[in-house]
Amino acid sequence: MKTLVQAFQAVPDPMARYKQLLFFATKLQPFPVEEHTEENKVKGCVSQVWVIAELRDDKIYWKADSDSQLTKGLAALLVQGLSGCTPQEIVRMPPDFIAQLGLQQSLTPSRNNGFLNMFKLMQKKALDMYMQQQAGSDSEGMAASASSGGDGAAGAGTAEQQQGSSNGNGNGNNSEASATPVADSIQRKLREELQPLRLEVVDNSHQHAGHGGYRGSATYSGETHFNVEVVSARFEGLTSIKRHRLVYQILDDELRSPVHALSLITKTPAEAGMA
Amino acid sequence: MKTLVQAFQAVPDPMARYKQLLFFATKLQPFPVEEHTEENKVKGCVSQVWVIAELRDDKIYWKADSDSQLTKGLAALLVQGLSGCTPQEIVRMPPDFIAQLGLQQSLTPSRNNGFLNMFKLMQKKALDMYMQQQAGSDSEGMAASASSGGDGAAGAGTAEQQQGSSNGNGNGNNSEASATPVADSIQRKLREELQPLRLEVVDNSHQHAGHGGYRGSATYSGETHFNVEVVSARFEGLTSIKRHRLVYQILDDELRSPVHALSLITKTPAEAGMA
Amino acid sequence: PAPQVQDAPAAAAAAADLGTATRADFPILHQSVNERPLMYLDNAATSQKPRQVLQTMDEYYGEGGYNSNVHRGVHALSARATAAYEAAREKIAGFINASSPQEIVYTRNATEAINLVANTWGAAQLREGDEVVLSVAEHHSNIVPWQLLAQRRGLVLKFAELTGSEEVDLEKLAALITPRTRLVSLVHVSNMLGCVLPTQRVAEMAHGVGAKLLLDCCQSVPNMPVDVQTLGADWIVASSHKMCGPTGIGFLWARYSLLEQMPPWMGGGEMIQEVRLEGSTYAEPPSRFEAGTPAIAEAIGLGAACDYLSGLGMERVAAHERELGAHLYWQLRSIDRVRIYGPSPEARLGRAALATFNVEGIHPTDISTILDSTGVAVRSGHLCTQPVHRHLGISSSVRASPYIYNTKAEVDAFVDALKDAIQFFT
Amino acid sequence: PAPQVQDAPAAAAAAADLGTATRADFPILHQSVNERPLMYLDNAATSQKPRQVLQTMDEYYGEGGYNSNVHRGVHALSARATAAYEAAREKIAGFINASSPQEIVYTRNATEAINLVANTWGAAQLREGDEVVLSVAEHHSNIVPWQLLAQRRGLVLKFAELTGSEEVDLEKLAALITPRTRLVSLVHVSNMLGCVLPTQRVAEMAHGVGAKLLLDCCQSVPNMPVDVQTLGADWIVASSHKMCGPTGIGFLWARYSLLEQMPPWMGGGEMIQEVRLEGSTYAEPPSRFEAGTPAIAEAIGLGAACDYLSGLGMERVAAHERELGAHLYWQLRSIDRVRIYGPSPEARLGRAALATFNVEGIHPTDISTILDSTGVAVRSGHLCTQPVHRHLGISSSVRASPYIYNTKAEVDAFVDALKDAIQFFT
Repeated sequence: MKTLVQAFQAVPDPMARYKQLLFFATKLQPFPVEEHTEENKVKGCVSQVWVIAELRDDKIYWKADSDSQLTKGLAALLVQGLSGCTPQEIVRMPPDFIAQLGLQQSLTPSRNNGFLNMFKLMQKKALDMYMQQQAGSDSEGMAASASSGGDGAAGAGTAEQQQGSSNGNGNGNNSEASATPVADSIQRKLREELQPLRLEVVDNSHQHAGHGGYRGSATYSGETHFNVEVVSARFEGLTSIKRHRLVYQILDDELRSPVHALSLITKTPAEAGMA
Repeated sequence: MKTLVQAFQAVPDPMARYKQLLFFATKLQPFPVEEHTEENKVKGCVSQVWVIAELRDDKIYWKADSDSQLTKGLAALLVQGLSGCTPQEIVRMPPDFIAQLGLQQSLTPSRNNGFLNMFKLMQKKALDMYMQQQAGSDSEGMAASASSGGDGAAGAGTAEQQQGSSNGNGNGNNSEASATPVADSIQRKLREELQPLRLEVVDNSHQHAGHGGYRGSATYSGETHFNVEVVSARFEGLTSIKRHRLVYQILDDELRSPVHALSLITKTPAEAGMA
Repeated sequence: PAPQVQDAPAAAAAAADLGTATRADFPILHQSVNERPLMYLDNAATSQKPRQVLQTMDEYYGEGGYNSNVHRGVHALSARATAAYEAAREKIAGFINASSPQEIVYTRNATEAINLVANTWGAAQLREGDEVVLSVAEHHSNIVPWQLLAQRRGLVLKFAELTGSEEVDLEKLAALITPRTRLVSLVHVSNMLGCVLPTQRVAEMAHGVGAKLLLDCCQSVPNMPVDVQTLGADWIVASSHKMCGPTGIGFLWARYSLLEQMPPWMGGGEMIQEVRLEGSTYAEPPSRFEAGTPAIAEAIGLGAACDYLSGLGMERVAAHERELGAHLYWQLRSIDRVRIYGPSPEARLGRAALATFNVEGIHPTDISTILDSTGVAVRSGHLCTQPVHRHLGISSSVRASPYIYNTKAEVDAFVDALKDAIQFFT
Repeated sequence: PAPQVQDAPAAAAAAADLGTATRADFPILHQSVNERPLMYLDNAATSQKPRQVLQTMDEYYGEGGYNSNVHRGVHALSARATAAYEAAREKIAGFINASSPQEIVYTRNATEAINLVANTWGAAQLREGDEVVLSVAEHHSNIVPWQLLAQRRGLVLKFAELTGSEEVDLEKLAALITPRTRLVSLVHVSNMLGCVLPTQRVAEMAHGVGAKLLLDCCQSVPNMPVDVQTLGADWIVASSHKMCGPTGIGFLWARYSLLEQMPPWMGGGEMIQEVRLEGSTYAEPPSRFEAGTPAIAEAIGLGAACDYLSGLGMERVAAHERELGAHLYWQLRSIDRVRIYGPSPEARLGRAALATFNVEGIHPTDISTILDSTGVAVRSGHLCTQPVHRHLGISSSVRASPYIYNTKAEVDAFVDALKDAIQFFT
C-alpha cells in the first residue's frame, strides 16, 4: 500500500492523476456480473461500486467494479493495495493513507467519501472473514455465527471480547489481533494519554436495537456504543466539560466514524477515593 | 383636524411631542367602564384601546380610552379631530393626515399601526352609523339591516350600490355620499387616470364566504373583492403585466387596505373591438 | 456599478450584453478554480448573489445596521427591521404581481412551501380516495410531500408521463384528471428536461373538475416574467437562492382568500393571536404560517434580489436566457455521442436555459469531475429527479445551466472543455 | 481585533472586562439612535453579530467565495460549501458537547425544532390519553405545537405552576408526572422569569416514568456552558440569532439513537435515499430532517458564532452575565414602584441576565417608548409568554436583557434612563 501511495503522490498534476486512475482501472481483473448485488455495493457513492473478497491461505484477494471509470480506478488502487493482506491487517489499518494519497485536493468530498466508504466496506468484509476464521478455529462452537443479524447479536460484544487475543497471527503489527478493534483502540489510547488509575471500557452496542445485527446484515455497524469510566490525575482542576473534551480529543479517530455514543464518567483519583 | 395636525407638527422635539400626548390624554372625557368591550376595542395595538361613538344632530362625537398614557394621547388626538364630523366625512377621509402628524419618526410601526387601526375602527363605526341613517331614511325598509352577519349579507353590495346616491347631505366634499366608498373611489380614479372607453367595476365581496357578514360582525370587512374591466387607449403597447401594474399603481390606496382581491381585465380599444 | 435599466431592448442585443453587463456585480465569479478561471454553470442548483444583495444584508447586520427581532418591538432598531422585512414582502409580491404583500408567505425554501401546502390545505381538505395528479418529471420536493400525505390520508397519486419530445404529456395529463382529482401539482419549468408547462391550459383542466393547481416555479421565477394574475395557479412556490437571493428563504404565494382557508401548521410565536393554556387562536395569513423568529436578513436580501432582477428587467433576462439556452442546446447537439434530454428550443413554449445530457459510454460524474479540473462547474447525478431519470432509463446525468451573468463565449468554452473531457476518456 | 482567549479567568475580572473587550467586534453597536448612543438591551429577543461571523458569511458569498449547493455536487465550489456546511455542524456539536455532528439537525429556528419533534416523534409515538407536561412559564413555541398535536391525537396537556419565588415549581411538576406521561417539555432558562431549571432532577422525574425530556435552551445555550452529556435532556433546541449567529437557522440536538427512531417530517431533496413513484426510502439522520436546499450560509455563520463564543469561553460569558444580571436586578429593585418577576439572583441556580418588570401605574409600552427616545432598546409586550403573564395577573411587561458586549456602566445608564422615564409620567 505504501509504495502505491508513494507512486501516486509522485504524480503532480491532477489531470495526470486522473489519467493514472484510468490506467489502474484497465488493470482490474474482470468482475463477475452476478456479484453486482446490494451486499457488495458501496453505499454513498456518486456512482455504483461493487467489491468482493476471496480468502486464499488466510489472505484476502479483492475484486472491484464500477460504472464510473475514475471510481473504478480508485477501487483498483484499493484492490491492488489490499490484496494479499490478512483480514486482521485490513481491519486494523487506519484510514490515514487515504489522506496521504493527496486525492483530497483533486477529489470532491462526495467522491472522497465514496473512497472512504469503499475502504470501510472492505474492512467490514475482512472482519466478516476474520469472524468466520475465528468461528472455525474455536472449538466451543460459534459455528452458527454466520447467521445474519437478529437475536444472535445480543451479548456478542462481550463474548468476543473474551476470546479476543486467543489467536494472534504474527502479522507484523505491534498490537495483537482482536475482534474488538475499536474497544481495544479506545483502551490503548486512553491508557497512553491519561495514565489512568482505573479504566473501564464497556461495549454496550448490543443494547441498541434498530442498528441491525452484529454480522452480515446490511446495516451492520459493529461496535457503536460504549460506556467508559476513567480515573486519572490528569483531570485535576478541570471542569466536567473540559474532562470530556479531553477524552473526546484523544478518541477523535474512534468517534469520527464507528462509535455512535460514548457515555463518560471522568474522576480524579481524589474524587474516586483513590488518592 | 388640520389645525390639530399643524399644532402637533410645530412641536420639534420627540420628547416634547410625547409630553403633548400626555397632555391630550388628560383632556379626554371619562370613558364608561362598561364600554370596555371587544366590539369597541382596537385590534393590533401594543396596548388596549377602546373607542365609542355617539350621534347627535347627524354628527359623531367620540370617546376613547387606553391603558397606555401615550396611546390615550393619540386616541385623544383623533377624538378631538374627528368629533363633530358627519359619518360621511369620516368614512371618506383619507388616512394621509396620519403621515402629516410626523409621528412616524418618533413612533415605531407597531404604535403607528395601532394609530391607523384606531382610525379604521372609527371609520367602521362611522360607516355603521351611516348605514343606520340610510336604513332609517329609506322608505323601502332596510330596517332589519342591523342583523349581524350571515345570509343577509349576500347581495347587499349591489342593493346598496343602487341606492347609493339617494341621499346627499351637503357635506362640503365634492363627491357625493355613498355606501360603496371603495367601489366609487376605484371608479373615479380609473376614470381620471385612464379615460376608459369602457369601465366596469363589480363588487363581488359577497361571494367570499368566511369573511363575516356585511355589518356588525367582528370580522366585518366590507368591500373586499372586485372584478374590474377596463378598456383604455393607455394600454396600447403595454404587456399584460405592465397594464396590471399600471392599474395597481393607480389604485394603490384602495389596494393597500380594504381590498383583498382585484380581478382585472385590461384591453386596448382595438382589442375590445372599439377602436 | 449598478446595471443599466433598459426597457424591452431588442432580444438579441440584450442577450449579447447582459452577461457582460452584470458580471461586475458578482464578485464571486472573478476567481480561479484549479488554476483556471471559474466558469459557473450550476445555476439551476443555485445562483450567485450580486453585490447589491450582499450590501443590503451587510447594512442589516453591520455598521449602522438595524438587526433586531421583528414585529411587536417598540424600539428603533426593531421598527427599522420590521419595516424592511415587510417592505421585502411587498417587493416579492410586486415581482410576481400578487394582489397584496399579504399573499406572500416566507418559507425556508420552495420545498418547505410545498410541505406547508400539503400539511395545511392538504391535511385539512384531502380524504381517503382523493386523487393528486403529478408528473414523472417532478423534483423530489414535489413528490415526497404528497407521498407522505398519501400514506397518512389514503390518497391516490397519479403521474403524467412524457411525450415523445420529452415534455409533460398534456393529453395523458387530461386523462388522469377525474372528478376525484382534488389537486394537480406540477413543475412550471423542469430542472431536468427544461420543458415549460402551458399553465393556463393545465389550470383549465384542473379547475374544470374543481381541483386546485400548485406550480413549482423554482426554475421559472428566477428566469422569466411570472405573473400570478395570468398564470392560472392557485399556489406557487419558489426559492430565493436560485434568484440572486440568499440561502435560507423562499416563499409561497396564494390568493389571500385561499390562504385564509388554510389552518396553521407550525405553532409558536408570531403565528398566534392569543395563547391560553386551554387553547389558542391564530393570526391571519401570512403571519399564521410564520412561527418563530423568521429569517429576517434573508427576507430582506430576497427583497433586494427582486429589486436587482426587476432593475435588469425580467423580459430582458428571459431574452438573454432564451438565446444562451438555444446556443447551448445546438452546440451540444453537434457533439457526437451526446444525448440531451427534453424538448428542443423550437418547442412551442421553448425550453429553459439548461441542458441535461449524457455522453454515451462515460459516467456523468466522470465528465463533471474532469470539467471541474478545468474550472467548469456543472452538476451531475440524479438532480433530485430520480423518477424521470428512471423513466428515461438512466440513473444520472450532467446538467449545465447558465444564468444572467454567463456569456455566449462561456458556453462556447464549456462546449470545448466538454469535448476535451470526452477525448480524455476515449 | 479578535478577542483574547483566556482560560477560566477570575469571575469578577472577566465580567468587568468582557463587555469592553468584545464591543469592538460588533460594528452595529457603534451608532446613535434618536441622537443618543445606542444601548442595546434586547438580547433575549436577538443578539448582535460579531465581525467574525459577518466575515465568514461574506467569505461564503463574496469575492473568492464558494456559494454553491451542498452535497452531491461534484465541482470545487460545491465541495468547499459541503465541507464548510458539515464543519459547522461539527462546531455546533462541539459547542454543546454532542457525541457526534450527526446528532445536530439544522432547523430555521428553535420553534421549528420543537415542531419537528412534535410532528415526528410526537405524531408517531403519542396516542390518545397520553400526557405531555409543560409549565405555565413556557414560550408560545413550547405550547402551541403541543396544543396542535393534542388536537390531532387527543393528548392531555398539563402545566406546572410557579413557586412563591416565581420559579417552576418542582413539587407541583413531580405531582403532574404520572405513568401516562410520555413527554416533559420545559424551558431551561425562562425568557420572562429568568429562572433556571435543575435539569438533572427533572430528567430523573421524567425518565423515572419512562417519559422523555425536551429542553428549550434558547436562553441557555447562548449564555452558559451547556453540556448535553450531563444535562439530562433527550432533545434540546436553540436558535442561532440569539447566540451571535445569523437569522434563519437554529438546531435540534438528540442522541443519535433517538433521531434514528424519528420518522421524516418534510419531504424533498436531501432527505431521501431513493424516490420511486410507488414510494420512497429516507436518508439517515440528520439528512432525513433537512429537506430541500438548506440555509447554507446561515449554518456556516452559526458555526463561526460557536467559534466566537468558544473563543471567549462560555464559563467567562456566564460569569460576565451573572455579574451583570445581578447588578441589573439589584439596581432595579432599588427603584420605587418597580416589580421584577422571577427569582432573585440568590436563588439556588441563580437567574439569567435579564430582568422583566413593570412600573406601577405606567404601561410597559409607554416605558419602552420613552426609553427608545433616549437610545435604549428594551422589549415590552407579552414576550411570547402570554400564559405566565396571565398567571401573574398582568398583560404585558418590560424586559431588559444584557449580553456579552454590555457593560456595568450601561446597566447603570439604563437604570438612570428608566428613572427619568418614570419621572416623565409622574
